[in-house]
Amino acid sequence: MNRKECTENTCTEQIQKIFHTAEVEVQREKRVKVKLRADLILPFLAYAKDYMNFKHLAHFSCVDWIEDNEFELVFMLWSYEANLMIMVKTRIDRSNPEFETLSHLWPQAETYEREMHEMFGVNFEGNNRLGEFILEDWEGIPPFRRDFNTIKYSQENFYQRPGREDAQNVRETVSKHSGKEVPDFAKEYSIRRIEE
Amino acid sequence: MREKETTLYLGPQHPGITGNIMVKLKVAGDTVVKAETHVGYLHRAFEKLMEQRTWIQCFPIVCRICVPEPDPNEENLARAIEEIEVREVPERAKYIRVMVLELARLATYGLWMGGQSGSMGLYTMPQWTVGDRDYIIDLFEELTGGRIYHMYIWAGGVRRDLPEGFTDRVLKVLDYLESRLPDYDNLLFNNAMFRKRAEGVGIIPKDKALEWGVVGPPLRGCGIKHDVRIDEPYEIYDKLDFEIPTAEGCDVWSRALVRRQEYEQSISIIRQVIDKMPGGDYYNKIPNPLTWKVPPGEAYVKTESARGEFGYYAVSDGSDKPRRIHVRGPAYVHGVSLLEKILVGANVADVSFIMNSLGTCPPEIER
Amino acid sequence: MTYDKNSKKIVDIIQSFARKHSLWILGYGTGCGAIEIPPTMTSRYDGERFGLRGAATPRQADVLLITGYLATKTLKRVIRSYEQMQSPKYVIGFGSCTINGGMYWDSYNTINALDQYLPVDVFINGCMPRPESVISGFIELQKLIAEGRADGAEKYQKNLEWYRENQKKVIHNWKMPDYNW
Amino acid sequence: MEINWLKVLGIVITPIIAFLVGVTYGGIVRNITARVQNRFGPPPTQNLWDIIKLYSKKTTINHGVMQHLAPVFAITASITTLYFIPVLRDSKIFVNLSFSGDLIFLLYIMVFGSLGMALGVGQTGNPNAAIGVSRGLSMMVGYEIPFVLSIVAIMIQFQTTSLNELLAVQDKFTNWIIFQSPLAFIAGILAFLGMMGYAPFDVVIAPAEIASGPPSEFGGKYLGLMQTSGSIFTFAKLVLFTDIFLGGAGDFGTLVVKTFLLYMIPVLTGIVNPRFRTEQAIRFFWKWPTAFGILAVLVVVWKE
Repeated sequence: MNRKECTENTCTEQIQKIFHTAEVEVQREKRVKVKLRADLILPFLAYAKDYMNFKHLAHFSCVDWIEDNEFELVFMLWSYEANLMIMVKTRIDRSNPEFETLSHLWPQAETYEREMHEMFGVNFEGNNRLGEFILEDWEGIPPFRRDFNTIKYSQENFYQRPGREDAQNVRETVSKHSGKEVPDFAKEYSIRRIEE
Repeated sequence: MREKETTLYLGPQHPGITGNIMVKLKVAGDTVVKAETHVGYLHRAFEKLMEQRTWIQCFPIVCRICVPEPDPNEENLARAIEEIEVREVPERAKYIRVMVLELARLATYGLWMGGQSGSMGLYTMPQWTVGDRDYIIDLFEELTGGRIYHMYIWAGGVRRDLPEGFTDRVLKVLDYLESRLPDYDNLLFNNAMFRKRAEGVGIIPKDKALEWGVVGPPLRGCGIKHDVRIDEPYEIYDKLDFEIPTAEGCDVWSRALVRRQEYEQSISIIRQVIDKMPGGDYYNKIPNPLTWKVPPGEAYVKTESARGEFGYYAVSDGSDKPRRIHVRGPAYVHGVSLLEKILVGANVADVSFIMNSLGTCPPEIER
Repeated sequence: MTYDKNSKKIVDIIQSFARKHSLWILGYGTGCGAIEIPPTMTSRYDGERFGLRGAATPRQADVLLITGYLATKTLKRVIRSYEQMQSPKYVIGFGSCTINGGMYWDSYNTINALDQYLPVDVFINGCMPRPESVISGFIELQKLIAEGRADGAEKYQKNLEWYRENQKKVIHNWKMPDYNW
Repeated sequence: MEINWLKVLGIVITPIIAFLVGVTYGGIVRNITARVQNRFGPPPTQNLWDIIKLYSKKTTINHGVMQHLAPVFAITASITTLYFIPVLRDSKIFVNLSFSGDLIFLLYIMVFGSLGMALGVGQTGNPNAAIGVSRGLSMMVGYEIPFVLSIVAIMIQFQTTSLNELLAVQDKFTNWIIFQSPLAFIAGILAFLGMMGYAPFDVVIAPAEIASGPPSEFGGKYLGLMQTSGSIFTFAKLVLFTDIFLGGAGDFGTLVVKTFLLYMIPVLTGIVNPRFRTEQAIRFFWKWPTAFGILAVLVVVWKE
């Protein structure tokens, strides 16, 4: 239908004409931000792809807003004709994250979904390759959620070589020791060789 | 009747694989019937680690996301922060950044030429190109102190000014690299055997290329002229005069041609940058990095790396640490969904050949 | 066969000289340090002068070069590769992350100290180590071999239980992939 | 029965000489390759140290009897091949076991090693090795045809199947078979390229594709045996081609010069060329080399 070149403003108008509930905002030059209800996302993406020529799914991401108990899904679509990007955002429930797959629109979305399923625990209905992707034999909560403590996990599971904790707070150490004298820990570790 | 299918694991320990990644192949005779990429061997959870680090501590982390070409990562993060913070970058810093990015592109193409020819058994080429790449690495070392990881491009500009006489040395290296091009041509690009092996191999359907998320040289190898440097010019690319080479054919050969021409374009871009380099400040100083807080906001920035569009999505919630930084490397699409598709029907002998031509870089798939 | 370290026969001298001057590195880029291996092996630094050479499969290799951090998923494969290698075999830990985790010390997916899981003969520090330091690491290994002190494989065999225990702490599912060879 | 002690001596020292020469050639080739590639390269003795190291490794690989036998097959085949090739002409020691009709025997025995390897490798179960073997056998089908055609042309032309008689024919420089029958030489040398396994015909051990192919699963002493056999076989093939086409050699100096120059043909081709795919390689052999071979046979038959 409307295949003429669209700018930020015409694009905004067009989206608002079709999707009344969408909150559209021009973030900056070449970036249009669209906020939508979760169930309208798929129709919107399909519309943007087929009728507004946003052919390129540049990015698909998930942000954990643990304070609001919500996940934010972010889709970036790029139009090669208009050189314009729309950023589509929606929020889904964090305790029971469900969404529909995009892989029939863009085959590469499957990869993003597999990663998001593994890292955030979002379930994408219709994607049959969900499962082990990057991690192996992972038990427990998905690691990219904000409430997963990676330091604690690392300390519990992996051997920590002594000496590490000295250098941990680099800021304090650096500000404490001026450039003149060599700090004690540096002396110690420059002499000691790693053996065993 | 169908031939008996065998399963062939290519990697993670395999000399032909482009890093620590595994491609599980179902093979009937010599033909690939099904390919599955298995990643995760390099997963360091950068995106998680960055949520634990302050903004300035993220710079040493992001450059490790793509090992052959770390600079687009730094550039992306710096630009994302600048966009959220609305921080001005001095003109000189922009020029220096473009110079560094293009030098990194040259270095990556040197490595790529080596990998591409190494994957088909031409072992003289990697010896030459990787050896020549070291001259660029030496420049980086002088400029930034690091051979591979530079941490040079920071929010607000670059970390330090160019050393005295640096541009002359860059020009000298460029002259040398240009003088080596005829040798490369004779050995690789004019070699009838390379052409014979590369033509008609690893074809990406042209009508599907955009939809499948193909970017960078593979896209331009399909005859589609798209490049972030002209589509959405960042830094000073709109002030420079360069061409975006394309080639028809959609196969390994056309991708090789595109990269070969971009090599020359990069050399000319660096020459222009050095020619136009303004004086002045190189760094718009950020506040004390230890207590540096970035205002709430979000940004999506992208850079044309040697392998294609490199995107960063950064979200700040106003604290001294990022809320989320999500990285979209070109290999994320090329190495998984695209590779799985175009490997079907290929010869077993061409698997690593095709992987190299797509520029599959495992660390940026799983980060 | 008993091997007396004090008496050196001519055979032993030739043998240790040959071992020292022919180190075949397993072509396994386990981490980002693999980017410095091409410069080391190519025309600028030319590791082949010292008898270094790439080996395509674990069966043929002498040196397992752990180039950087190890994700737990890779660790499983590395152990498998290491056990397929024929002794005498050596392990070189390459980069800070093999020593104490380097900058990935708090990551949930990378191990922090390589020598808990595999017997390391030589550590090369730095992130990343320059090709010069890689070569100096190999020369250090050659010295150890000449002195008969590069006995990582024996140590691994003797303390297999301890190593296994550590390995199983990290790798929850000890079932290896379904290779049949 | 009287024992010809000189012959016995020859049988004992020929493999040793062949091994040492083959190994040194290997080292020198690595050096030459390195010079082309802008670097110094290893010392020429490097291959020798590699093989000694491989023998000094403890080897614990067990996939079954055939797997243990495969390297033995390889080394048996290469030594046997060597025994039936007169290393030096008119020499009492190095005449070895050559007999009338040995050319036909050689054609058979040269294949034996690869077939034995194929059996052994099949038992290791490594798919890379299996692909390597199938590639090796199809390559053999490729280069054997021009090779056999060129040998047949020579056999018809000189009415003999004995290498010693062929050597006797080439009594002076202008009588070398390379000049007497150039078409057969072209077919033969192209087949030789494939036989030596350097690029573009190194499809069998293509590292980037199938992880070194047939020897994938062999390490330590097995690999040492294979490399020994490879060195000997290389030397045997070089001597064979020198004997057939270049008039053989009366002393070791001439032999070294001739074989080395001959060796440089595949090596220098290999340095600057990528590898063919298997079917491309076979298509290559069935095109020009075979055409030259057929032409050589036709010319000879027509002349008769």
